[in-house]
Amino acid sequence: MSAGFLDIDCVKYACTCGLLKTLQQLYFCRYCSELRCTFCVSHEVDSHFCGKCCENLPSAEARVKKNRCVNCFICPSCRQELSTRAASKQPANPEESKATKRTYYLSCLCCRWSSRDIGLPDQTAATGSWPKRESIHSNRIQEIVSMYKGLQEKEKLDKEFFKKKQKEKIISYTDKTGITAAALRKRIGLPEDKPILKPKNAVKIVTPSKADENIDDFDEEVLTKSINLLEITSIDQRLLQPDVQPKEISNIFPIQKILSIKRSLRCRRCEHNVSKPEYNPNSIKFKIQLFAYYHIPEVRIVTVEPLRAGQACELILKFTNPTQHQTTVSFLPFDSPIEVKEAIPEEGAISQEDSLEELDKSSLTPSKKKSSSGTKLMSLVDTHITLTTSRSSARALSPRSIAESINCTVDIPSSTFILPPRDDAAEYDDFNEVHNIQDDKKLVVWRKSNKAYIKLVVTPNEDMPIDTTVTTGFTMSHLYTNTIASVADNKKPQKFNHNMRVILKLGKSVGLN
Amino acid sequence: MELQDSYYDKSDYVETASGNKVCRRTVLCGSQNIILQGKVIVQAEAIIRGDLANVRTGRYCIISKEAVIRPPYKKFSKGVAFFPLNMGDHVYIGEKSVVSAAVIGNYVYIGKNCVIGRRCELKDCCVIEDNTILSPETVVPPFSRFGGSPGTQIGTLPEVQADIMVDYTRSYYQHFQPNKIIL
Amino acid sequence: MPLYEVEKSTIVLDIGTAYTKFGFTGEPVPRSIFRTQVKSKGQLRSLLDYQDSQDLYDMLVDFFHDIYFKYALNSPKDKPIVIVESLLCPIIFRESVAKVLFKHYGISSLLLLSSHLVSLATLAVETALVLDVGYKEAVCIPICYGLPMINAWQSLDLGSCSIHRNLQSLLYEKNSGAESLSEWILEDIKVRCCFVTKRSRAEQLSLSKPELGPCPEVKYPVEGNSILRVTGTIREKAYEILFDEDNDHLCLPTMILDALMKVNVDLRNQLAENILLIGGTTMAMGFKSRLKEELLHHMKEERYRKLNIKCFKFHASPSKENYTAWLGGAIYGATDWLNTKALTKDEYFEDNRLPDWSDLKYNTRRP
Amino acid sequence: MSDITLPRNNIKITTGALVCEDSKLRGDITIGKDTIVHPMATIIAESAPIIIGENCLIEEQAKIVYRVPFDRVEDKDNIPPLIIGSFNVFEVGCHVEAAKIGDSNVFESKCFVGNKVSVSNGCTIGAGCQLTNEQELKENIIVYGEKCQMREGLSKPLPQYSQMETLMKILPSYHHIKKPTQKTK
Repeated sequence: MSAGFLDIDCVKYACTCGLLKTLQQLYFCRYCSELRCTFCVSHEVDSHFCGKCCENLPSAEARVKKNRCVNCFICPSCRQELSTRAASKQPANPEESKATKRTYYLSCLCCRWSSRDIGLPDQTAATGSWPKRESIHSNRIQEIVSMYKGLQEKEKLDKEFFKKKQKEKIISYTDKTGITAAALRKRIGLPEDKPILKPKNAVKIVTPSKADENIDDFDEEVLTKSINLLEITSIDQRLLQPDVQPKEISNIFPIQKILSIKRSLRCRRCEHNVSKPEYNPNSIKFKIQLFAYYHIPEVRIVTVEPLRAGQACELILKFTNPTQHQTTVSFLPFDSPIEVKEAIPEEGAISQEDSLEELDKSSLTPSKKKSSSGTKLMSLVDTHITLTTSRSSARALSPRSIAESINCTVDIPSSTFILPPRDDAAEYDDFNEVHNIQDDKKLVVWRKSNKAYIKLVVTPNEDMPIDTTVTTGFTMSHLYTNTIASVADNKKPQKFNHNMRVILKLGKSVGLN
Repeated sequence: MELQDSYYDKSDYVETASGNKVCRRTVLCGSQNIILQGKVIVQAEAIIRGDLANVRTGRYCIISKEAVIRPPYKKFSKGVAFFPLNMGDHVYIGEKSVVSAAVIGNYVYIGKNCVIGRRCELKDCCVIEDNTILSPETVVPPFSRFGGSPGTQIGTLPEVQADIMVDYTRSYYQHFQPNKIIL
Repeated sequence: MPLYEVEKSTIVLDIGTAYTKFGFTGEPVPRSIFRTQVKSKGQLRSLLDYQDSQDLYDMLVDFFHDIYFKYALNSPKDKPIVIVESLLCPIIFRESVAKVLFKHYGISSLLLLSSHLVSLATLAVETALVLDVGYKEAVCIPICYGLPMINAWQSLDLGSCSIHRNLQSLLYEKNSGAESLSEWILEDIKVRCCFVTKRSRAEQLSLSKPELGPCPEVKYPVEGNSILRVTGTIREKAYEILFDEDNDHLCLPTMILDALMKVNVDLRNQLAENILLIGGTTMAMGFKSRLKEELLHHMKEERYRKLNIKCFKFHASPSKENYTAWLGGAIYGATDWLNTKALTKDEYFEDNRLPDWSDLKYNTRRP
Repeated sequence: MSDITLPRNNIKITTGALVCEDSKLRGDITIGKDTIVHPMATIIAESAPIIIGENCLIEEQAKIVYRVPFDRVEDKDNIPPLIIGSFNVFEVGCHVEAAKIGDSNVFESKCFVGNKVSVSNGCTIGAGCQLTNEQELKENIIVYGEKCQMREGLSKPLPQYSQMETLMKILPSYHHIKKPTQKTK
């Protein structure tokens, strides 16, 4: 379906990184004045919560709990969440207690598996008391880990000592191959080298594993006994418990639910957040919400005449201004250059007036150049922020070309139109308000509050076969009012034109009449 | 794509003062227990089981054809009780879906042909894709998209999902117009 | 585990062709084992099914996104990661992994470990012959005193994939419509019904008129609308593809023997008595005993006469075979290697590529 | 719809059963004691009578259809009645055409059970599961999920006594109820 209820997939915007996204999926970094998408921002874990009980866990606690919820379990049979069910048990001796004792068991409401299926006794508390299983090998592995740790420490000490003794370079295999020096000596038949530096605490060497000649992993019974598929686990059920990987359904065990996260998104260039959610798992509000949907005019296809190869047809688009500021929209050809604002613009290069002037290209210096020193000055459009780290240059992703071919041309109108600011009250106003906007009647068909219906003429390519998806596009330029600087420095809000490519999928082409 | 107008037969629908549009061919059991907050559309052959317990919708809810809204029951040691079913604002329920949830938040989209099991909790801003079967008592966290049988999380939603749903349900309501053809 | 150690634990990944093993350093068991696939372009795709490097890059971005935000629940930035890889990992794959991790996710360092080598850590031994039977291929490498004997390595396209193909054609003989079975169902039939039979039975079954009765048949229901007959013969023969010699007279057991032929005479017996089997396919019932049977059988052949090995011994690692390599990575990753041997971000960005063991540039000491 | 003309309606409702007037019953149907039929439920006895046992719960939009069994196409006249046992639950929107239905089965929402399936006792057919091929469900089988995975349950699903008790109280105050036609045997 993929949000098919709105069919918003037919209008896509090209993100600064070159990927095509719907407006709803895009972010708008107000500091860089650029579109961003989930691909080209960096994601960070904001908070941990359990998707079932919707409780928050502090990150440190989540880590200790191995990212699993203490109270919620999933079904080892079908992975659905298990419900805790209460059972009342009559006390064996009625005099012991008056009230019936409540016990709890886990039950799956999808496949009807329950903790009683594997003979797990009911618990007296509703949560938190289910037994945990430890890997049977954990002690042995812990020993091995500490042995290797110790050996490496010792080796390090030895090496340091060696370095002091020998000034000349010797080729050491140990660096490249990872074998210990001791092993190498043994391999080439040298006597064990005596440690020159007495290690302070001797490493406890674990007994190496012994290989066995007798193996018995074949069960004769399988040749004669017919198997019941319902008693054998599937591979998915086995892998849910990597330590045991039970073969029989009677050995599966409830599994603690993995936590979910809320994440915040950060612009890679200026390191400002573009999205930061509220802490409460149930909240749908955001502390920071620089979503393109709130900043960039939305384009929607209203109607399109039947598309025939080589014939001009009429396309009606609806433009909506989501901001509190009036904007002017104009059209440019699809492949007109778009400033990738990774350059150092000169003061005043950004037009303060409502003009369509583009940035003086000569003032742009490509910054993608990699300096040999590894450190590079990065200047942003918003010249208040400058970063002098090699890291951010490394983290900035190089944009790719747009992976969509255009097979339909748009007659780019020369006139522009105005979109008034959004007015929430207008939603409840049923009257057609009077507006005194002078419109190019050829361009603007109809308008209401912050919306305008625009008529464009498109021509699918001559040689297009019938039933081809017709794709067209243009560059939309709109006047953007940035209020960020004004808040910080009490300046007037910055106004400049922001350009972006919009790609429209108009539908399938049809035959001649 | 901008929504196109969809037309209904004027004689077939009842429009209330608060803007609810309810088809005459729906089955509203125990209608005194059903509260539609306003601008709600209930389409043909939908069943709302107000007889079992109260059903309350928010504003701008759309209940499509043949959908069943059925308050869930819960077992207690002393019998069974049916629980009220509350639905938030801007909720869409697709055709032929059976909804027996305990809570449906705001801005929830339920596709066609879904089964929302007993006492599921659909939090604000979630999408249940077409043909999803949610097992009873499933919790659907905000901004998650569920699908499959049994339903599991298959994706996340954009942060502006609330606005998308507001826009969708509003324009659905605005485009849901009586038939203009006069015989 | 003390809190400060939990704090420091690092992600360990073993990206297999079929399954990815994910967990943290110093832990005895992977946290999760899941299919190596991502949702890309509207469908679930195996990570190894990439079209070109751009496609692979995009899939890897999604794949690691899941790893970090669905399983590890950790921000990747400025953190190290340990990846266990096969020596035969395609260069495009490892380069793309490094590019995604360093460029897209901004990790601080990457420790790449060879799966065969690190598996030995789980045993605390330094010499063993490691046979990895995974999904696509089987790779056998002898390791002596911690050094992989690269010159002796053997590899064949034998693994789950070939078993599935074999099973499919066997099923097709008995059931119409079996050619459209999904990989998932084939795997499920293999896991739940099939086993590695004994050598004597296998010989009988391959005759036109076997003298022994097959094991009981299983009726396998497929998605509620049809039922597959998995006959006893199919159950026993599915795995035979691993032990049948191909046109070059090669099969799983001969790989081990050929590898032994290529190592120093003094080491042969020691290696034969230290065999470690890793990879999910080796977990099949009867696999190990059959392999031993086959090894002894092939020893009688003329070509292996000079090996002069009397017995083969097998190790049991403190793990399940399908995550032994991962466990080795988790052990190594818990040590100081993570700081000393890992490739750091700065080193990576120096020339934007990974050091490769086969590249001379990285095998000579820099002045 | 098939070309077979439906037999005349002959609905027998045993005392104690609760059948809402809004339900759609066609053909020769006997409804046992304490069985509840919700409004908008559909039961069609197309080829032969349907006899529903005691304490069954048939919810709205549930559809029970008895067509000519697939192995009986030639012999149309001597088709045995479909006997549905007791304590069966037919949830909202299920579609059951099974040839045999025992006791204590649960047909969950929107499941489909074809006419080649025979259901024994204590089975649960999960929501949305489509069972079409010829098979016999053994006792206490649970079918669930997209791929119709099967499991063997520990015990039969519990009878819904308490829910039915509540429904017996609620439903008559909101719906017209069909009058019983038969006394309890």
